[in-house]
Amino acid sequence: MTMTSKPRLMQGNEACVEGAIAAGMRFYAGYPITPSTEIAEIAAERLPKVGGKFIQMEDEIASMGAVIGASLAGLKAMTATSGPGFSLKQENIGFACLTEVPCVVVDVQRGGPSTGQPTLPAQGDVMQARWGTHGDHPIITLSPSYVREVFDMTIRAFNLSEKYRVPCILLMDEVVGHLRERVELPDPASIKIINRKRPDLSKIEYYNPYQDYDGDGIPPMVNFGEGVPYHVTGLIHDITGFPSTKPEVTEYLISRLMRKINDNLDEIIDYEKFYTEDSETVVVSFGSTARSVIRAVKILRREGQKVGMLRLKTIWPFPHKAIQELPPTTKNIIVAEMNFGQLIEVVGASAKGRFNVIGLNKYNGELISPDEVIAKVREVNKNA
Amino acid sequence: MTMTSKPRLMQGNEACVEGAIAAGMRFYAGYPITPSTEIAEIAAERLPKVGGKFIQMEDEIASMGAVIGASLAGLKAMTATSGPGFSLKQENIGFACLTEVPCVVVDVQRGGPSTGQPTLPAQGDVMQARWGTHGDHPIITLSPSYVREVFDMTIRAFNLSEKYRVPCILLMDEVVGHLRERVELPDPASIKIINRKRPDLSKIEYYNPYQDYDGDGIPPMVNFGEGVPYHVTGLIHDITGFPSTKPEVTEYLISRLMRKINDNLDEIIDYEKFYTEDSETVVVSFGSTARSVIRAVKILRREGQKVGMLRLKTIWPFPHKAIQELPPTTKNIIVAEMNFGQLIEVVGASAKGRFNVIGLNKYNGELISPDEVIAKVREVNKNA
Amino acid sequence: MMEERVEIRLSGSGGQGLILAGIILAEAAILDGKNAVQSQSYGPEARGGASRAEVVISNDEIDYPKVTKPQVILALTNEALNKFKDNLAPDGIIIIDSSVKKADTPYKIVQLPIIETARDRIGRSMVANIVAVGVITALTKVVSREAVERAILKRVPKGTEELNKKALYAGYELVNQLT
Amino acid sequence: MMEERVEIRLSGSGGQGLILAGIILAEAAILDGKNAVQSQSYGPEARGGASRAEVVISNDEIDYPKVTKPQVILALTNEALNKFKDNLAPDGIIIIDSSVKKADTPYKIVQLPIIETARDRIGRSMVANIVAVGVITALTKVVSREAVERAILKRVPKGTEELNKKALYAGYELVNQLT
Amino acid sequence: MRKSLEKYYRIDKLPHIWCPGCGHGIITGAVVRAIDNLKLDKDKICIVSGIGCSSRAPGYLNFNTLHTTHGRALAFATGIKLARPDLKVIVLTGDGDCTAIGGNHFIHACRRNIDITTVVFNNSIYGMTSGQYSPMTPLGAYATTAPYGNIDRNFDLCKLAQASGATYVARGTVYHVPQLIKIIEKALQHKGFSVVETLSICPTYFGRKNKLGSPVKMMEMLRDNSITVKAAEKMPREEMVNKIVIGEFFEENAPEYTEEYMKIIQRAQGEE
Amino acid sequence: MRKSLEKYYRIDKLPHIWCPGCGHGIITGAVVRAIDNLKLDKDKICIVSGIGCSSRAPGYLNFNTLHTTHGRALAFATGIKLARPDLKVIVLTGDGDCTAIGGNHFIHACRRNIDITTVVFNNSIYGMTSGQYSPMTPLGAYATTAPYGNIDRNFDLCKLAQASGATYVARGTVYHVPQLIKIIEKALQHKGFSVVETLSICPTYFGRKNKLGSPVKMMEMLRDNSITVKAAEKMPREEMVNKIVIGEFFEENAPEYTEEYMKIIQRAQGEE
Amino acid sequence: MSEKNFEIKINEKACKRCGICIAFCPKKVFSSENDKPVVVNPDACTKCKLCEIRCPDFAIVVGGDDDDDK
Amino acid sequence: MSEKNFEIKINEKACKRCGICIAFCPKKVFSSENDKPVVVNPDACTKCKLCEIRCPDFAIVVGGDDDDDK
Ligand SMILES: Cc1ncc(C[n+]2csc(CCOP(=O)(O)OP(=O)(O)O)c2C)c(N)n1
Ligand SMILES: Cc1ncc(C[n+]2csc(CCOP(=O)(O)OP(=O)(O)O)c2C)c(N)n1
Ligand code: SF4
Ligand code: SF4
Ligand code: SF4
Ligand code: SF4
Ligand code: SF4
Ligand code: SF4
Ligand SMILES: [Mg+2]
Ligand SMILES: [Mg+2]
Repeated sequence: MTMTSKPRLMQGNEACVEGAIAAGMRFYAGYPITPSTEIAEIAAERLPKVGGKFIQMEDEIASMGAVIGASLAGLKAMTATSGPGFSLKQENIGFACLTEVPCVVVDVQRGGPSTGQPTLPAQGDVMQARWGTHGDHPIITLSPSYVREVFDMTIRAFNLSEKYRVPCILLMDEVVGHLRERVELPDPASIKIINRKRPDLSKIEYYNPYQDYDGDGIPPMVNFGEGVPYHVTGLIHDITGFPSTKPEVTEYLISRLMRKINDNLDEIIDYEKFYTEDSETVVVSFGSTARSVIRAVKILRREGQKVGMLRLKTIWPFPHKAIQELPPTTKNIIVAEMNFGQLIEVVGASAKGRFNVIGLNKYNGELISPDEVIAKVREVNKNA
Repeated sequence: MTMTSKPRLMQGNEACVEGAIAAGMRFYAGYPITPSTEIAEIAAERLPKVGGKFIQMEDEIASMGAVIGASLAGLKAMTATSGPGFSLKQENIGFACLTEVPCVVVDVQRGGPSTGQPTLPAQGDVMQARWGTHGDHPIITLSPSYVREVFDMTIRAFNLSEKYRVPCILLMDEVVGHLRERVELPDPASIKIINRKRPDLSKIEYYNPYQDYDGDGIPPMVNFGEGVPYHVTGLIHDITGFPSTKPEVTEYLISRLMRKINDNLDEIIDYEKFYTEDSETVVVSFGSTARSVIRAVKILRREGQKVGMLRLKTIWPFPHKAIQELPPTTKNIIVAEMNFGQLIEVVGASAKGRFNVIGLNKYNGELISPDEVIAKVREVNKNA
Repeated sequence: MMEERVEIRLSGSGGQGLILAGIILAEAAILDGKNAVQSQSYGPEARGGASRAEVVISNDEIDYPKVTKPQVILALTNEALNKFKDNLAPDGIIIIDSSVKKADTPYKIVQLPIIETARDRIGRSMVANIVAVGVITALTKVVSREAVERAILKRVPKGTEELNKKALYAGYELVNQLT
Repeated sequence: MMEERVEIRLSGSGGQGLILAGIILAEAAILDGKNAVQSQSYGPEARGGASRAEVVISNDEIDYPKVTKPQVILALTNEALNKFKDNLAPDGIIIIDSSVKKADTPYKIVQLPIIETARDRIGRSMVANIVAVGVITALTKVVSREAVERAILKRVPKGTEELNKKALYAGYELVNQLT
Repeated sequence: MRKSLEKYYRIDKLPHIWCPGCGHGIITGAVVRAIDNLKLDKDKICIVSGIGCSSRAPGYLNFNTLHTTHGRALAFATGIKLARPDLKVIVLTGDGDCTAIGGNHFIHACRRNIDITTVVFNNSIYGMTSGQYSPMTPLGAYATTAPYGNIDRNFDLCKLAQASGATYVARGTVYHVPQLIKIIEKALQHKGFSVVETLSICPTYFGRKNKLGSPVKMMEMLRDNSITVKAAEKMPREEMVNKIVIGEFFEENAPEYTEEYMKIIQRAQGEE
Repeated sequence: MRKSLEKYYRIDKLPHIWCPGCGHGIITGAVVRAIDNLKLDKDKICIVSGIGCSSRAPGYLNFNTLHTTHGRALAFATGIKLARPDLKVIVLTGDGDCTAIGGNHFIHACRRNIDITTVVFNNSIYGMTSGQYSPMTPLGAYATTAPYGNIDRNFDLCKLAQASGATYVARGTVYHVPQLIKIIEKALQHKGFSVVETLSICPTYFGRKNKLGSPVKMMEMLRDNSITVKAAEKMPREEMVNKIVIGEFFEENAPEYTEEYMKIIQRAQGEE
Repeated sequence: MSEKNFEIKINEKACKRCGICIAFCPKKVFSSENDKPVVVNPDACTKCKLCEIRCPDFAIVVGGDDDDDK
Repeated sequence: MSEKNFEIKINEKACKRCGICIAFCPKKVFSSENDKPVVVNPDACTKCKLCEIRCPDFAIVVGGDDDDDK
């Protein structure tokens, strides 16, 4: 993307709304909750200016429902929340997964569990983003580290959601959400926008809303009110959209939902490697924590320590390959997260015993500092 | 436990209520949902007979809230639900985790995601049981395979919940919940009941509801209405029960919550090994699926195949040690689950590359059959 | 024909009381000192269409609780017969109601007027399930006669004990008339 | 005193407009062509007690966005001074309001009547934050005078531009009088 | 099925799943006839439901249909309507779906006066899950979770709707179908949030548990216990016990939500 | 603080977190005085709240206090009350907590007529999250999420409570404190579900966003716009616009939930 | 509408034998045969169509398929 | 109650200077000093205690600590 806007100071939550509008969001339903509230407030002000709709619903469950309804009716739709609200949205997120309704759900993480620490940062919802709703389901989760990245990633969240017809979670944290940072926004014309795939109705005799016409696992989508009546249900359904309890229908549907994601890992997964070519120790991180890691790695490299960083931009589907493709020099992986140890289990499964996997965890309401990363790396390298 | 009752035919859901009442449950709040509904129906009939209370709330969120309220007021309390309702309960489950209010939550799993397959079995909520609510939190999850085990495990769920002041999830599946099976119930006098630890108020000058008086991480509990006023909040709190944003308070609280579980793995974790002494392949399983595995192992052993089974009765905290302590003969682990592959990731993390971890997954609404287990074991052994 | 493990599938449509029949057979087996499990399959949510109850009886532990190759199938509707007729244990038998159209199957079929007997002889079509229990018991001896009688008395609504006993006997008689 | 990375902490109590002051400093730095981030800390939910804004300015990428060893601290309350006085960069300075009681610290303290100036000279205690911005800018030159003026005009409510400009200048003057 | 109505149904999905004598089919038929009578544009109709026997209705109807999660139909419907105000949005829901788990969405949709027509299939029970009491089950009635008789008082749904802000509120029954069709027509024509509570019958669970007899018996009860709003006004309180008051309760012209939102858009765009 | 009242407070937690002039402190004080006037057994009182500025009140009060999740106070309270009917259960909640996310629990608690007293701190805004509109925000008012003026109509909470089944319903304000204390006393003495809506003031958000001036100005508005139920009855409709009707709206004797449940227990045990 | 066009059609496959049409036809046009409704008295029919709109299974059409239903 | 026992106490630490007591005392007993309420006219006080019950910060006690509040 080419930079054209003047540099300006922008808050992470604001960048999220701007990115969403740039991506084509024209519907927002939400319920305020710290530290995501600014997203609702800015959406309320900005959306009607571009002809879009904002509604504050009675709770998070309703917000998620309204977002799905609006998306089915043809508008790109988003909601934003934080931990307690994210828990409440889970049932309807599962509905969107199964019915393949594109939508973006922002979770600006705060300290948990329960009401927890509303104004303090944490990264404690990272496993919930994957497993929060019941049953097997596909999901995409992205996690930005910079305000500018919030803008870009919100667009990407919409693009992936529209393309794969799957809810996309933008997993921010309080630090990134509330941070104001210098950003230069790209020329709107340069932004790549993906819209949901539409069927060529002239070529289709009868539109089956869940038929994999193109063999890519993604059924083309007609919006409600476009003259093609069809049925959408949260029950397991066949290609016609109607419920079925046949084992083969269930198996096919669940497999297809998973395949949409699993067949496209290369496109969906994004990460940043930093000094990993020859690193003995690699720090895996995401969100605001990654910024501390970068600083620490810069400092340690100046000291000559062989340390690198793997910053996960896509968290789910998990970038197993990125872990497995770390160079043979790498012996240790430190997983730095603002939680009691969540992603570390998944990294552990990836590592398959090849790496020594160590956690750097902080769960006291404060961002992990570069010093803490440095200390941990030194400790690990000493022990090695 | 000594057997004394005459053998009788009992449904899994019924055994759950009977176990709960034997454990001392005197409060049930719920909202009906297939395939857990019988638990509510039987509780409605049984509880008033023993002087207990049943209430059908307006939804699952309210049910979970009422259960926590009743437990704080001194009654052992339970709720039961299935996938969609389990998703809705998550926010308040997190509240119970943080405020350390004992309670039992039954999830009789059905096909998911979303409304899914209401009448068909699945084991798709196993990761949700661990990660369904936001933020770091402790949780115990048990999973029964037999109707008699439902009875015993419900008692154990209450005992563990009361002892550790943590919500305990009884993760059933439709097969076990709806199965009627021959059971002989133990003499009530022989059943070991654990009640929440109480402070010796005569020895305490001022009761701090969250003070670790005994150094075991478990604060003794006074019930509401016993003349000792105190405060309970879902915010991070210090030992007095009042909110605090101090980093050291947050860190201490979260660590203590986790320590309650992590320091007592040996007591909490329960599993059954079957023919694992010399097994080359071990099938890891739980719930109704384990019954197919047992049958398959019996048949395969007759053929001389070196196969064993590890049946997880405690799912969370995960029995890593049980995996790691499999004998040196073991090369392959097959994780058999009625889902797209959930626990397999956790087994993978345990295995650390030592074992070849293979999934046997079925997600079509049918129980995995012994034949399928047999075929998988043969395939794995052939490849090995 | 009692083997280590006997599998029975009772199939028909909702409202025919097949689940109760399954429960009675399982309970009778327990009264006989055996092991037994009973399961069922439901339509979408809790209603409609086909209904099915399954019973496994054994002297041993019952691991896998579902029926795969039943020794006995009861089919009270055409749909049920056609769905299940091709999947029995080698020596399995299929019991069908007279209202059901016989179909091709490698297994032995026994056809008896179960529903008619209930409706016309006992006067309540509702007790066809108990007539069927009588038929199955008489034909297969999977459970003892006293056990099944006790199981019925335990499970049927108060006031209908005599009616149900009559239905059970009627089932026995149907089989006796066969031989 | 401009280094590669300058960290500024503005501390006091809620309602003193410190967050706006932080935003203005950060925005001014951007207008100067530098990189800047601004963050803040909140009380429980969104209200009450102590308030704190932090700004990091750099010519480089800003990785870690939080302030650890600030070069500049503004403390408008005793509480704020005591909390933060012992943790600065080696050459750091602490700016305190005249209403604040000086405290022991190894760092240089500059005391100025910021709140009083706003209240008595400008006539609106509300603009003490802008007076403070003037003081910081004059004292440390972290941002240019024009940039900070433009940043103020962009961020303050319409109709209050002149008032705020006056406040800014008053801040400069306070520093000028020092030397 | 009458030929002229076939286009409104998904004929291939019939016969429906409902039990013999279930009132839900009657209400579904009445909705279709009301739509037909008004000659509404079929393609612009969107029918939304939650979960329940009643909520199965949209599956049989040949429109844009959405079978959501239990209790949430109105939340989804609100999203659809606000996104596409030109669509006619109809919510078909059960007493459990609408007033138990969905109660909050119901009162808030009433409050906003968003242009949605809600038809509540009230059979006084959770039919789909086999007969638990609902917030509309009468005091003293039996249900699987009320084995000793129900002590939960029931809502007066029409009162609740009106107090929450609905601007058209009426009640019908599956016995009084001609009136029901007229009421639904009026609701569909009303600008704003309209509620039609319809007393349905569930012979399978509510009927059996309460020994009410056949569907015919249950229909007779509806016939014999119903009185019109006008008659009710004159009736002494004591006699009102167990009476079902049917007819129109409330009608008001008030600003409609999506129209008000269009004004917001104009204001926002004008301000720039 | 008056010595005789100190025992009701957690003195060490004061001064409270609320902003200068926030009405929530006035309501909290009124609740304490009502309790004191009635000489209720302190140890048998349990105070439950959700999340919000208002919901912080229990933290300052020296009883069994429970600060639950947002909107769920009444669900938890129902569990406590049914488990221990001898406890006096009081719910302190905000307009957002009670009528937005908590709306369903509110109408169902009303419907069950469970013996809980609910005091709603209605400041017409979400205070804690810094000023978004609530279901009680008047039409046209400004809020951070209503930058162009609010188009959501507000509930009449007292009407809603009554229509849902509450058996004592009254409204007070933080200006009319002597009356408020009396109303709360009556609510506490009432057997069944009682609701006291109290108009509070949020100078920080609602006041600022709507340019209402100082806390004193906002109190004056409450004073000048309030009329009694009796006066309202006689007033022509046009004049009622923007008026706050205060006083008792409804009082009824009806079977209370936990008492009815005790009868269930008797019945169940008798049947054995 | 001409007389000869007129008929009362019951779709046997759709009918679930609930008995509602039989019980509530004001003119007793139907009678019950094993719970199945049978038109026994077509001449009495006033074409009020109550049976049609009350049939839960859309199984009755009164007055011919193409008859205007209004 | 004897005269000498009587006082109007304002807890300065608790007071957040909202001005409510000053504005609404029916007898204008308080005046404002930098927004701080000061008792300037104690003799006019009728002990109606409106100031006490309206103070959002529990900062006022009228009539002496041990005075019966009823
Ligand atoms: C979250 C959730 N909770 C519970 C259920 C189970 N459930 C399905 S339908 C239903 C009640 C339906 O009652 P009602 O709306 O009155 O419809 P009816 O079947 O009586 O027509 C319930 C409790 C569910 N599907 N989802
Ligand atoms: C599930 C959930 N959603 C949202 C929030 C954020 N939140 C906290 S308080 C509140 C509103 C409080 O408003 P009200 O009840 O009126 O209380 P007030 O602060 O105005 O006294 C909100 C939206 C939350 N804590 N939890
Ligand atoms: S269970 Fe009741 S509501 Fe459901 S289809 Fe049958 S009769 Fe109708
Ligand atoms: S924000 Fe409003 S409601 Fe909250 S404490 Fe301040 S004045 Fe009170
Ligand atoms: S009303 Fe309909 S379903 Fe019922 S008996 Fe008559 S035709 Fe059959
Ligand atoms: S149209 Fe009227 S009169 Fe004719 S059969 Fe039907 S109900 Fe009877
Ligand atoms: S009312 Fe209370 S807080 Fe307000 S000024 Fe008076 S004493 Fe101070
Ligand atoms: S008691 Fe009454 S008269 Fe006396 S100071 Fe207070 S408000 Fe004024
Ligand atoms: Mg119903
Ligand atoms: Mg409020």
